[in-house]
Parts: sequence; C-alpha cells; structure tokens
Amino acid sequence: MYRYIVKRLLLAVPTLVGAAALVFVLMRLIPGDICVIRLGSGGAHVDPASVEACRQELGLNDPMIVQFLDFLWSYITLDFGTSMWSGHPVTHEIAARLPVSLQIALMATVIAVLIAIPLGTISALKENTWLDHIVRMVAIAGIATPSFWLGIMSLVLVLDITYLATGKAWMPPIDYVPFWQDPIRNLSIVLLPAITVGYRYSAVTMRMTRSAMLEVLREDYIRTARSKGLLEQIIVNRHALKNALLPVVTLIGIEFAFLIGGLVVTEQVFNLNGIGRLFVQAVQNQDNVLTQALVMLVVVIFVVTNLVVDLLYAWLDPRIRFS
Amino acid sequence: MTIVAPNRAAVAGLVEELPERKRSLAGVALNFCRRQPLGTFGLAIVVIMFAAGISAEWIAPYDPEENDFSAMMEAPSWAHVLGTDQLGRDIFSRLVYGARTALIVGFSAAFMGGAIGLVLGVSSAYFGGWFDLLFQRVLDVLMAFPLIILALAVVAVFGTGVFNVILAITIPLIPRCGRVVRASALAVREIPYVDAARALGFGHARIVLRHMVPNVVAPFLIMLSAFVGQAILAEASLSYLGLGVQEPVPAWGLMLQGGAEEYATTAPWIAVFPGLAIMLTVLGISLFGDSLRDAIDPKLRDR
Amino acid sequence: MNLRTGLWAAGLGLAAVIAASSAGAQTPKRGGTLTYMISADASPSFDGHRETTFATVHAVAPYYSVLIRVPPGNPASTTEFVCDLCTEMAKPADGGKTYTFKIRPDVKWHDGSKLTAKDVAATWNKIVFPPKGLTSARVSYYSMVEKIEAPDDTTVVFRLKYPSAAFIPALADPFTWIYKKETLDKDPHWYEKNIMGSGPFKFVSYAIGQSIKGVRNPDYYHKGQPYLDAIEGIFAAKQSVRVDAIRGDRAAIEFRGMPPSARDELVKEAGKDIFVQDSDWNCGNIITANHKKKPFDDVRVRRALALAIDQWKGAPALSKIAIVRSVGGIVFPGSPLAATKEELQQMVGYWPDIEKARAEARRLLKEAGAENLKFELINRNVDQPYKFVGTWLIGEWKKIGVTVEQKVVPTGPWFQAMRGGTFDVVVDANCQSVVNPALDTSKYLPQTVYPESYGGYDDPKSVELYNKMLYETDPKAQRVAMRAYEKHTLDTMAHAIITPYWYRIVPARSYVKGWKISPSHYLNQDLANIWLDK
Amino acid sequence: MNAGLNQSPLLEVRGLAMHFPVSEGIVLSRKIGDVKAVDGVDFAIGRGETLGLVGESGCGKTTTGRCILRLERPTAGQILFDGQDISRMERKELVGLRRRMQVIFQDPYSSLNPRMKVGDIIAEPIKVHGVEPDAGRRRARVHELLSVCGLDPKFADRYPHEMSGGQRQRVGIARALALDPEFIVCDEAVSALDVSIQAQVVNLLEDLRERFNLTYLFIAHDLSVVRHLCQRVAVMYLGRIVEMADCDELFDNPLHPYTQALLSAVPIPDPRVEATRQFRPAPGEVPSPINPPSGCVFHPRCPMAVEDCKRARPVLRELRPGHWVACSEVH
Repeated sequence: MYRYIVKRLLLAVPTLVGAAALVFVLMRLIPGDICVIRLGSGGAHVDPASVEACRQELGLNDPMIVQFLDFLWSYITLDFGTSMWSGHPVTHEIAARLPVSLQIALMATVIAVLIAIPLGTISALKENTWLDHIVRMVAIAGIATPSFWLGIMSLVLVLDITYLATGKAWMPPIDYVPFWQDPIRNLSIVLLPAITVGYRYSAVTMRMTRSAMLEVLREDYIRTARSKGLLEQIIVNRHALKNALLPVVTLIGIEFAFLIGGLVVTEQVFNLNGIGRLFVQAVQNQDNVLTQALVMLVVVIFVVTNLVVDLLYAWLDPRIRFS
Repeated sequence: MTIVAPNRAAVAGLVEELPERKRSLAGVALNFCRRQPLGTFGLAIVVIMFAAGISAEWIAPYDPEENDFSAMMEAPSWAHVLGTDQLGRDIFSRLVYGARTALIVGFSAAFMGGAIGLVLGVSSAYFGGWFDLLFQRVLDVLMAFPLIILALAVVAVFGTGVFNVILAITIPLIPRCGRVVRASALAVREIPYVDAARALGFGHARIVLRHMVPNVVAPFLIMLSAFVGQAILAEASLSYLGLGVQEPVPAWGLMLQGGAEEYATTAPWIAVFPGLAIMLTVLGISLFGDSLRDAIDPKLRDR
Repeated sequence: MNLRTGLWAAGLGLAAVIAASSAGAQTPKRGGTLTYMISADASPSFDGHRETTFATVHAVAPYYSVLIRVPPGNPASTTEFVCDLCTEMAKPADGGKTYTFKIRPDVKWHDGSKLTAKDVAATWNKIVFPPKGLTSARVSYYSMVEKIEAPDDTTVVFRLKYPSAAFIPALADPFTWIYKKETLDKDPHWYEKNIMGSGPFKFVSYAIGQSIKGVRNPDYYHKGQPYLDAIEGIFAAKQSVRVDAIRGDRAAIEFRGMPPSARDELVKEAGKDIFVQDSDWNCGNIITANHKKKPFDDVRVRRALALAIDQWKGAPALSKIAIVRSVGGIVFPGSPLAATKEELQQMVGYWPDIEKARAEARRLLKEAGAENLKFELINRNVDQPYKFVGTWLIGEWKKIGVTVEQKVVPTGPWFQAMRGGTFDVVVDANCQSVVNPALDTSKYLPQTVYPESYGGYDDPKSVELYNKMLYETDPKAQRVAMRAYEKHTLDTMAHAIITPYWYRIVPARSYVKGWKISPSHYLNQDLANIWLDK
Repeated sequence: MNAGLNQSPLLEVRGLAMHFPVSEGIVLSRKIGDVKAVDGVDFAIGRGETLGLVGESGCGKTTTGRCILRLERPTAGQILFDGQDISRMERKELVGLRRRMQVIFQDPYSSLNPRMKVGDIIAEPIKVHGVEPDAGRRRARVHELLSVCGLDPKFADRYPHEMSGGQRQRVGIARALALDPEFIVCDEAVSALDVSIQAQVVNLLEDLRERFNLTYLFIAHDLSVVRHLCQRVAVMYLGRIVEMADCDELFDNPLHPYTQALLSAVPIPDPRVEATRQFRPAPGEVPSPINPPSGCVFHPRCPMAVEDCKRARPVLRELRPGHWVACSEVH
C-alpha cells in the first residue's frame, strides 16, 4: 500500500517536469513580455531603456536554458520564486487566493453530491418514465449551459429581484472574508458562485450515477435479490448504490481536479479573488514565475486527487488490491 | 499455385445457409426515435441548428455585420424579432450566422482533436514501449492543464481568429481523446487479428489505421458528440475572456462578451438569446450523443 | 477646462445631472469610510516610480505626498501647478536652468519622523537617476535634469542641462511619490512591497489582489484634510462588477471611468442617488498602418483608409456605447492648440460629405491598385474602447470594399506586434496624464526620433514641422505651426488615423463630495479633499 | 542439429530462447529477472513435413511459434528458414519472409478484423504485397481461395460476425494461403472448434498440405489431433523440448516421464470441457518460469527424479533413431 503510494508519487515526477517544460515554453512563446506590459499598459510612454532595465532585473535576458534550469532547481530546493508582477513570493500570492477557490470547490462538490446521487438514482430506478426524462434534461442542461452566462444571469436576477422587491438593489459583498470571521458575509459571497459551479458539476455526476446504477441494476445478483422479493429500498441502498458508487467516486474526484479550470471563468464573473482569476491575470500579465507556479500547483492537485480517488476506490471495492 | 475444382473439404464446409442481412437504416432510425425520445429531441435541435447555419444567407433578414447606428439596442420588435445589439446589428441574424460559426468551431475542433487523439492513442497502444511511456506522460501533462488555461495560452501565442480558436480548443481535446482511445486500443492490440496483420507483413501505418482504428471507433464516435458540445462551450468561455472569435464575425460566445454583462439589465435581450442558443445546441448534441450511447452499448440495450 | 456641465442627454433618453462646480459650495463634513472600486486586477508593486498603471495610483497615491501637483480644486487645468510638499512654486533661475524649491517644515512621515528636503532629493534622484537594478519608468521625461541636490533640510535644487518648458509639467507627474531617504538607503526595493509615506492617509492593510485599506493621517500638513476617516479600494477588473457594486452601494465611486451604458443603468435605477461627472479624456486610440508593408507604403491607400471613416456620425453613435466622444485631430480637443471643427473638416478623414469622401477613397484604392484590399487589424484585448473602436472601423472600411479581420491579442503580444513591426494595421493608443500637447504629439514623429512611434516611416519634413511648433513661443504662431504639423501628419502623409477621443464618465453615489474630474484618470487621486455627505 | 531428417530442413531452430524481462520500480527501473518463456529450443522441420509441438499451456510453445513468425524478436538462438537466419532480421528484411511463412490462429472469432469484409481480409495481403495489382483478378483470386478452403465465394461480401466459427477458421486459412506460402504455423488452429468442425478443418489442412506441398508447425495441446496430422511430435515443458520423435513412435513408446504423464491423461470426450479443463498431467503445480527449477526443470514433479537431476540440465539425446529425449534417467 505505502509502496504503491510512493510509486504513484514517483510516477508524477515526469509529469511535473513535463508540465514545467510545457508551461515554460508556452509562456515564452507568447510575444512580448511582462516588462512592456507593466511599463506600457497605461497607454503612455514605453521607454526602451526602462524596458531593458526591467528585463535585466527580472532575468529575462538570461539564456533560455539557464532560465529553465534555474526554474527546475528552484523547485527542487522548494523555492518557488517571487511574482514578477507584484514582487511578492508566489507562495504568498497563492496562499491569499487559495481559500476562496477551495471553499467554492468544496461547496460545489457537496452541492453536486447532494443533488446528483439521489436524483441519479431515482432517474435510473424510474428509467424511461417522465421523471427520468425530466431529471436527464435538467442534468444535461447543466452541462450545456455556459457557466459564466449562468453566473451573469443569476447575479442580474438577484440585483433585479431585490430592486423590485425593496427598491434598492442588493448585491453580494465584493471582498472575500473567511468563514470563521464572518459566516454570513462569507456565505453571501460564496453561495452564488458555488451553486453555479455546483450545478454543472452535479449534472455530470448525475449522469454518471444514473448510468452506473442502470448497469448495476442489470447485474445478475440484483435480479436475484429482486426475485427473492427483497424490498426495493434495501436492494437500492445496500446492493446497487454501493456498487454503482465506484465510477461515481472516480468522476467526482476527476471533476474536482478539473474544478480549478472551471473556476477560471466563474471567478471572473463574480470578481472572486481566487486561483482561477489569478491564473488568467498571470497568463495575461505574462508573469512567467507565477504562471509556472500555478501550473505546478494544478498538476499537483491533479496528481494527488487521482491518487486519492484510486485509494478510495480500493477502499470501496475490497477486490482491488495494489501490487 | 493453381486451383482446381472444389475438393472434399470444401464441400464439407458448405453446411450453413448465408444468414439474412441486418435491418435497414431507416428501420434502425425509426427504432431509435421510438426508444429514445430525448435523443430524438436532441437530434431535432441539432438538425435545426445545422439548417440555420447552412442556409443563413436566406434566413437572416439583415447583414449580421452591418452596424446601424439608428437602431442601437432596440428591444425585440417586428422589425428586429430578437432586438438589436449595441452596434445596431440584428440579433436574430447574428444568431443564425452564429450557428454556422458555432458548428464550424465545434465540429472542426472536436473532429481534429478527436482524429489526432485517435491516431495517437492507437499508435501508442500499438507500438508500446518507450513511445507509449512517453505518450502517457505527455497525456498526463496536458490533462493536468485546465482546458481553458491551455486554450488561453495557445490563443495568447497565436492570436485570435476562427482558425486559431479552433486550434486552441483542439489541442486540449487531443489528450482527453487519446487517453480513452488508448485504453480501448490496448484491448484491441491483444486481439489476434492484429498479430495476423503483422504476420502478413503489413506496414505500421496500415495496421494502425486499417486494423486498429476502425475497431476503437464506436466508443470514440460517442465521445465526439461530447467534444462538440465542449468545444462550443470552450469557444464561448474564451470569448468571454475576450480571446475567442473576434468582431465582427457573428459568433454566439462573442455576442455574450462585453455586451452581455454591460447591458444585462438595460438591454437583457443582448445577453439572453445567444446564451439560450448555446445552451440549446449543446443540450441537443449531448442528448443525442447520450441516447446514441444507450442505443449502441450492448450492456444497456437488452431492455 | 473642458469640464462639461449641464444636462447631457443619454442614449436611452435619460438625463444625468452634472454639477461639478456646485460641490465646492457646501462645507465639508468630517468622517466616514469611502469604499471605491479600482478597475484593475491588482496593482503590480506599490512603487509608483517603477509602475505605470493607474491601478497603482488609485491604490497607493492616498498614502504619499508629492513635490508639486495639478491643483486639487481645479484638476482640469493644463497650465496650473501647485505645491504639495513645497511652500512655493519655484521660479526658473539661471536662464531657466535652476529651480529651487523650499520644503514645508511641518511634514511628518507616518512613522512620526520628520520629512526633510534630503528625503525629497533622494527620491527625485532615484526617479531621475535610478541605481543599477532599479526600474524607473519615466526616466525619459527627465532627460533635461542634470543634478538634484538638497543643500539643507528645507531646500531642494534641480539643475537642468538646458531650459525646458516640459520640466514643470513632468515634475507634476502623479507617480513621483516622495520616499524616505533612510529607507531607500537601506533597501531601494523596500517601497515595492511596503507603503510608508506622508500623505493624507496611513496605510493599514492590503489583501493581495483584493483590497487596500487606509485610515486618516491626523498629522496631515494640509490642515483640516483629509475629511474621511478611512478609505478602502477594491480591485475589480470586470466592469459589470464595478457597476453592480455602485448600484448595490457596495462601493461609492470608481475613478477611472465607465461607459455610457453603465451611467445610464445607474441613473435609471438610482436616479438622484447617483452623481455623474464627465470630461474629455487625454487619451485616444490611433490607427497606425505599417508603412513597411505593402500596400500601406502607398500614401493613397492610407488616405483611403482615413477617408472611409465617418467620424462625425460615428463619434456620437459610439459615445452611447463606448468611452469615446469628441472628434479631434492630433491635439487634445480641450486644448487651445486644438483644431476647430472647421479646421478639421478641411483634412482627409474629417470631410463633412462622407459620400464624397468614400468615392474618393475608392478612387484612390483603385489608383493604387489596392481594390479589394484585405488586411488584419491588430487590436488589444480591452473592451473599452479598443474593441468597440475596432469593430466600428471594420464596418466603415467595409463600405469602401476593404475586408478587415480583427485579431485581438493580450497586452504583451499587442505591444510586441507594434514594437516588432509585424502588424498590417494596429489600434494603438496614446494616453497621457498631464495635458501637454507640444509633447504629446511627438507620438506622430518618425520612429528614429520618437521610439514609441510604430508606423515605421521616416519623414524629415514631419520632424521639421514639429520642431517649428515646439520652439514657437508665441501662442498664436504655435497654433498655426501645430496646424501645419497636424495637416502633414493626418492629411498629406496620412501617418495615422485619430479615432474619437476618449470620454471620461465617473458616476458615483451622490453622497461623495469634493472630488473633481480631470482629463486624466492619473491625476488628483490622493482623496484628501473627498468628504461624504451622509 | 538436424534431428531426424534426411533432407535439408525448411526450418531449423537452434538454441532458441525468448526471455521477457521483469522489472520493478518506475523511475529507476531495475531488472529483477526474466520470464524464460523459451529457453534453448532446437528442432528442425523438413519440407512437406508437419511437426507437432505439444505441451501444457504456458510451456512456451506459442512463444516458439511467435518467434519463428518473428512476431517476437528472440533473445538468443538462430532460426534458419531455408538456410537463412531470420532471427535478427529487421522489419523491412522480413517483408519477403512474410510471403513464405504464414500463421493460422487459435480463435477464429478474434483473428479476423470485424470491420472488414471477408473478401477484403483475404485480398488485403495480396494487394499490399503487390502480388495482384488488378482489382478484378484479385477478386477472382479471393473467390478461388474461398472455394479451396471450402467456402462459397459469396462469403466474400460478408462480415466475419455473420459466419460460424468453422467458416471463420476457413477464412483464416484462406488468408494464410493468400500469399502462397511454403510454411504455416498453426497455432492451436482447431482447439477452439467443436469436435465435428475440428475434424473438417484438420482434413482441410491435411488436404491443403498435399495439394500445395505445405510445411506445418502444428502447435496444440490436443494430442489426438496431433497424432492425426503430424509426422513428428516435439513435447515442450517450461520452455524446453523434453522429447521429440516420429508421431507413432512417441505415442506408442514415450520415454520421458513428462510425456508419459501427458499421454496418460485421458482426453474427455466432450470437446468443450476438454478445451477448458485444467490440463495437468503430473502432480504438483507448474513452476514459475521466472525462477525455473535448477537442473532438469521437471525434477520437482518427476517420479523418477534423482539427486543429480537438480544439478545438471539434461541434454536432448537421440536414444533411438529419430527419437530424442532430454532425461538423464532414461536409457
């Protein structure tokens, strides 16, 4: 078991290095650099001498290979560098944004699971009835709706409804406060985006629950259980659901890893100061150091979530053993 | 070698009658419609969108790129059934032409990403060894990048425009396809007809393309339907971040950019209709793809 | 100047009340917290000397003092400058080569220590002569400065290499915050990540990428100010968020400027709870064709591109949806040096009869063998107003049979395309803080003279005309010289197409008082004079 | 070694070994051993002869066949085909060999590409090797091949899933014949078929051998089929040949204790049961090929084993004319 974990983590090393190389190359393929952006984005003067000084200061004039090796070496020594944009350590930059993103991701996951598993199960049990059709429609609509559009619409709706009802538009607060500091303020900020993200997430999960349930319900042992006259309830809970959960768990895990990507757009809509928005800022500012750090973070989250999913899988299904 | 009349063994082999051919295509379609009402609904939407995209010139009442400063941000009326946008362009016309853009972007990205992923996935499974190892690591790397971030970087490198947007969406789709295909191709690789093909001295290209690819194509086709939807949504997201298809090209995602948020309260029709168009189209494609899977998957077919 | 007052009819028939001058009539009230939006993702570093974005000014300016500035009571002035830290504006001596400033003796740093001329001189030395490894973004503004000294604790002396009228406006640059010498000596990078000044507000906290907070500086040397107890700036790059924030009264104001749609929305809903100030903006988009690429080397093609554009009809229409408004030439429309409408209409690109202009454009294209011209328009990924302008232009060009594909890129690649000369035609921008047409119009000089001119042309005649204008001291004669330079730039050579100047609209909750709009969003941002009427 | 042949052999295998490395670790993988699937095999097949290769599943007989076909690259040893060593040949050089040497697989269901019509399956090699560039003549040739293999030429337009197992196996044979080979490896070619169909296919193979002067390597675990079709038989155990002799000689007079055990396991009449049952002629488990027993690999299960068997690896000796045995205890 521990051997397996170590092995999996070692396996992630080439992935990390590959991701590092890819983001490194990609960022340097983008024309221009952070110096012309920071010196020129105001629309005024871009003094060539200042650009040169800035490039020198940020080490952008070093040979590519030197920059890349520096980058790798700094990660080996667990020094992730400082943001080229703000001058703050990237750990600092990321730590400031992580709580919002994590909170939304977790809340979205909870919302998704709470909606998806019961509805997916019902849909499978009532296959091809109008109930099933409605649930499926709702689920697929969740995947089909652009999440930013849903976000915009829900925000506008909140503003308009409160305006019509009270004569004064209400909008969620703009600056994030941690839950333990001010739970109400925190939730009023986070709830809307969490629901927006969670809906899409629940849609994916619901579909998977339904098809996994359908598959399990057709297995011989369920038929046997049914023919023995066991209560439907027991069959569903004890036999079917437990087995159907396996692929659902995988999906939840994988989707969780992808959630950071989904947050990119949602955080823009709701002006949340999270990882996704930071990602877009870093790419657009061509802040190579920060972008690299964020990619590494996402890759690590991806690797770890996949590992956790596999371990969970084994825990749920004792037949799976690691060798 | 010369061959003469049928021999003893040959005669012995002719024991069974030739079996009947399978049902006709129309019969299959009819059966699909009966069993999959949702899928049929989805198919209908897709067909309508296709029709709109193909015959945009005849359907659209206005030039979708023509600015009309005398009719800016007009609410839906008989002259402009879905209203006009901030530059006075007819929203209905832009939606109709936008269907073309959406389908071109969606299908080209999905098919290109799918096709490259298919060939790479199958090749990886076929050749095995270091190629496969390398391929898997590359897949891991690409998969770990959120789709929108990878697309964002690609657009930043190459710039916007329909072609570059397609490219930006295609690249992240390749590993998603490659991974699924590789898994099924690994199974196919172990099937003796691949060995038979090798023993017959066929080239790698022929074995991969003619013997392995066609046999992993069924799950792949269903995955493609999901990709088309994903590509359309990715285009919309890229546009939202300002890096999708650019003005004045009529595109749904683009119609949601800027105007959608800016005028969401004062001129909601600008934001609502393109969003609905995206939602309906992706919904249609997904419903159809899902039902197709249900119809094809033998595990789900027996009822 | 050019601050517009009175009624302004909006696109949807809504009216916004603007009464900028009436604000001064009331007696300021003390107290309250001002929450304001900063329309950017985040300030890069806190060091104004190093940064160029308004985000840094809007976030950090309230914590610092400067040597001189535009008058807070009349920030729209283009000619008037007043002291902040000095006691009196310096008079040029030594034939205009020496400026001596006396520094106020009553200024305290936020840490309690006393601010002296040594600090001022050290700061200006850092700005003008940055030590190796330090970036100072506006070094080129100060190329006339030879030496900066502080002979005693209350005196700062600037010695120039040659007399220059551009010196005092450059000295009033809103980024030139005064830092403490002791700190600079210890770590010249300290001010990138930390804030410690002598301004009207004391820095309290910064939530990375989210908000910045400060409280009233009780020891502020401008007596009675600031009026506010506290300030909080919240970063939000998305316009809809900022509009919603003001709509929902989560924030009171956003200083950069919003498009008309935002104003209409706010006014429609909140009515008199919203107070709008607006002004022409010393910023504009310039359409530059790459003279090094065919067929843009042909002046006929460039003239045709200019002729196709109906500025007079386009500007008012665009002003309903984008932050642009006034048709202008190379000079900021509010300036005395600017062309009148009649003068403009003599030039290519401003003809009053658009049909005639477009016929001429088609003729020119045909003559140049560039019928059915197709090209790529590089634009920056900024909605307001870049993309609106781009889309409008493409529609205009289509009318003379020119097909344009818009390629929108993020800021970095946009700059790179211009600097590398890889574009066909680009939507460039020129945005200055202090209005100074004589310097601002150097943008249209050849690249050999002015590095940030991206057309890739060489044009000695243009340099000659510019210099004639620059060194002319008589205002009337200078205006005539400017017309000649302008005509040469826009008509004869058609080096650039000037799109309508930006228009700054700042809607705020009407309880925000005391702040006055200026033609630049960089100016007048220390918030000392703002008070809340609640 | 030219065991038991009077003429120059068509195929000769010398010291053939196929080891699959087993490694551990991911980043710095280190080899921890080999699966010795084939470990020093020698035999030869004369022209027109059929050699049976029998043994339990996992004994390496299929791997031997795959090495000869060069679907695998053997670790060591030589494979002389018509006097030419093919064991080290590269892909390109092998193309010529492919036309002379073919294979018939065990499972008729999976050895045909389900997405191709029968006609195309058979025509493909003819087309690829440029034997018959003309499409019409190629079609005629396909029809010929189908009739030779006892199938109605109309089957050319059918897909494999529309056919029965026996019919499919005939298609497999027709495909193998398409390039007009001299030598065919029949890898358990009839094992998956019903007994009645088995007989038909065996008859067909026999018939084809006579008509086209084919040489077979017939890999099987079903001894009765081997006895019917083969002239000589080699018995494999754990990657090695333990006994080889003329067919009748081997069946009537097995010398190696393993062969004896193999022959004593009475076949079960029901072919389906026979095909699936655990074939275990001797007591005990077959040892792991990763760490085969020292000396004689059969010694742990051998009733006759003596102390010496653990040490010395017995060589294949010709105890009687044409009868070779690898056992130090039989004389």
